[in-house]
Amino acid sequence: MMDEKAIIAQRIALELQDGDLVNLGIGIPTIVADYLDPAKHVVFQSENGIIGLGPLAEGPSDLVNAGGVGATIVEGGAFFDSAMSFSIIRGGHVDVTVLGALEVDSEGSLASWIIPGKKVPGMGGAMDLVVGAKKVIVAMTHTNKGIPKILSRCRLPLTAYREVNLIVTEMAVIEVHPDGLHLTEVHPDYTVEQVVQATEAPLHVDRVVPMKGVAC
Amino acid sequence: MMDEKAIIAQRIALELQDGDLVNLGIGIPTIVADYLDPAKHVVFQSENGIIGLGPLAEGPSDLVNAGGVGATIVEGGAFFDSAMSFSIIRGGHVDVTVLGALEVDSEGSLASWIIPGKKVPGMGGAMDLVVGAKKVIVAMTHTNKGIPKILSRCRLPLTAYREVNLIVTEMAVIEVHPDGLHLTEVHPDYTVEQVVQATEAPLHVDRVVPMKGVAC
Amino acid sequence: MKGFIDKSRFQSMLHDGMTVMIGGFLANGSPERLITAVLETPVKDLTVICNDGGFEDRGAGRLIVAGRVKKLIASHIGTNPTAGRLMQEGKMEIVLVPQGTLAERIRARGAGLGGILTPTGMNTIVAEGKTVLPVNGKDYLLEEPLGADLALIGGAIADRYGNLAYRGTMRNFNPLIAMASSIAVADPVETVAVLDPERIVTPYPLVDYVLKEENGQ
Amino acid sequence: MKGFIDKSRFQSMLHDGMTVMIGGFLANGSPERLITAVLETPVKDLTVICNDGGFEDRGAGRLIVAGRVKKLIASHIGTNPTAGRLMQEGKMEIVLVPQGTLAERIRARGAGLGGILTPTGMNTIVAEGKTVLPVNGKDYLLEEPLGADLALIGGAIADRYGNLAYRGTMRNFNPLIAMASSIAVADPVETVAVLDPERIVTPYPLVDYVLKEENGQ
Repeated sequence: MMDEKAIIAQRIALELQDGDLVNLGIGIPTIVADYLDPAKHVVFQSENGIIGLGPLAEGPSDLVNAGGVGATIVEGGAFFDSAMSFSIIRGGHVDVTVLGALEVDSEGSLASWIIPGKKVPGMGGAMDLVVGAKKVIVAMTHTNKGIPKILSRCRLPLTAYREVNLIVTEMAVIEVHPDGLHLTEVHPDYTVEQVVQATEAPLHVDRVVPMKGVAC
Repeated sequence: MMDEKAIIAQRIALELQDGDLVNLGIGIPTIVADYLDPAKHVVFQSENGIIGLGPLAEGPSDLVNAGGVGATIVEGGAFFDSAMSFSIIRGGHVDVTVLGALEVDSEGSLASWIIPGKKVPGMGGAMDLVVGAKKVIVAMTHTNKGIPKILSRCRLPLTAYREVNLIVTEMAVIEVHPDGLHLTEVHPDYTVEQVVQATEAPLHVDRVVPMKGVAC
Repeated sequence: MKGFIDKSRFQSMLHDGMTVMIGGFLANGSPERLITAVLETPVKDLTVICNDGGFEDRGAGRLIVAGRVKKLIASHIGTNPTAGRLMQEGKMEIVLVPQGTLAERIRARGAGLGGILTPTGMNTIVAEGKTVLPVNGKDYLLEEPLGADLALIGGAIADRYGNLAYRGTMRNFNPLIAMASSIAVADPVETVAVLDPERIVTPYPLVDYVLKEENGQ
Repeated sequence: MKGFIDKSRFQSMLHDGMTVMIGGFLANGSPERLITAVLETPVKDLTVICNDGGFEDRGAGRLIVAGRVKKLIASHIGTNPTAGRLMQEGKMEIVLVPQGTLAERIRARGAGLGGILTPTGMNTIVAEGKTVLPVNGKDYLLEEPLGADLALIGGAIADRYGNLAYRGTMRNFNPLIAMASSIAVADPVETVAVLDPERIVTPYPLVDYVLKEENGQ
């Protein structure tokens, strides 16, 4: 059986379209690239200054990904500075950004960068990415050890207000619409009822299908 | 005898210091480069995207100066886009800009880009250059066929308010100070009285010397 | 990059009244083949955003002379006497923008900014009707972003992915307009196999179409 | 460019309480030799502006661990646990800025702008205390320029004029800080005779000093 991260990454890979310019965040989002249909020509942007980010590199490198890990550039790729990188991001030139979150809510707001008094890693490029990318996909486990992370309203300080389009967890795929969250796919290991139980936010459940791309 | 343009250009060339980054406008300012002491290492910036502008080139060219005329780049020079070019200009990285004007006034304001209802060439890069450069030198004939161009207050729409540091004409060198204009040098062909007569703005004349660099 | 296209495909993107950004500085780095292609169609009432009015026979100036431009946004029109005449006769609207402000306004659109604060134009007629904001005791003009339906990019060296570098001073406004328009079309002066990643100025995901070389049409 | 200098000349430019911008992204493209040179002096109470807190043994993080930083302005400190601890203990002030906003604020200073309007951070605690301006019906945050006394530039390929290009992803914030500081010092990873004019990112009039190669000291 696939682990949670693999389920999430594999499902998100289906969302990426031929020709898309995509920014993948640290953690689960990074492994989305591993599940991509090789027939699709997807280009990866990395906020530290690359279009055409390739596979990880072994050993020390002058070229790192946004996690600081040695990486490569594919043919046709380009390097640029951070102002250009965020012009590309903020200017709406990135088709899809995939990133993790601590909380997401009914309105499509998300929290991901600070737990006041406890952990303050900082927002890095996440605030710009979610505001700028055409499509924002949150990749995260459905709950934090049983405690729901998909809420009616985020409790932690926001990364951005009303910017998330899709939430993909190991249990489900949830679309964000103006009228709230729509549960559209459920992983075969779970029932709709289990997903609703694990979700604090109300879910529209009128058109649920099994999670796409999952080998049963 | 030197013509008016040559007198002005030759005198301004003395103002440029070793290591200066300099932008020369169209017209008289362009020929300042011809009078530069070869021992001085002055670097020319051109707002169409060069640092290290060299002499004019013969025949068609992929490289032009800000007047659209074929030019060259010197060793060590660089090309960049218009946003970078004006970042350099507006950001205070240009040491000296030399440009023409229709009018300059007692406060150091200048007018150079529009004669309403008559001629409207546009400001091009002049407004940014005079606001951004550390030192602004106006190069122009002292009068327009006898009509003063150095005024108490500009009458034409301004290019910038209080940005000019030095005015060099075929008759004189005039410094702009908070208390007004100071006549500091007079060309040997003219008297202080003639300069005062040809100038509408009041001039402080307490420390006038012959124009520097002029062979008598 | 959606693909290399021929002239007729480009012409199908044109429509009356659209806003077009055109690269080049006094016709250096202008997309001459694309301008010719526009002139072969009957398209009119264009709003053109360009550094300058070009010349009557080169650059964006050709569209002005042909009467296709309803409104011109530029920093300078002194090299195109027809532009001045059309303005005086009320046949073409001209908005003059300081060159550095024009560059930043176009960049702002491409970068997703709501505007920039510049000292340029303060206390001049350029400031009329605009918001003035003090920052750290100095006044600045708020200048808003400027975008277009279509960008016509010249002066480029294109590779087969559609990446663009530029040659000499032909870079000027070309990389800026590429990012500020709904559709960006490049008219390269040269094509190569693959550009050095360190040399690319406009990465190919920011380019929509590249006009084929003459012999490729 | 005023010249190629040795370490001691660089150290003479340092003083307590100064504001220092440091290039690099998670220590990729960080000016490690300059950071070591700072650590060899007793300079303290620095305000450091950097993309991130680096690592405890690499990049700007070394200055943090050594207790030299009074205030850190960065987008992320998650890779340097000491930074978080010093903040919790009240020993170091940290101002977190979204990465794209940080880049634009530094660029704004270098470009002589009074600020930029960005949608990033709207309706978050980043917006607290800041001016919100509507442009064309959308709200933006006014973000002010950010400058420094000194810029420490890494990741550069320098030529003998002092022109800088950068290698791979080591470009990041380096070209931005070069323009936003009173004094810009480069710590190149490589030196060449003369760089291609099309490849230069930071032209030499924007660079004040270049640290000599080890064998040149």
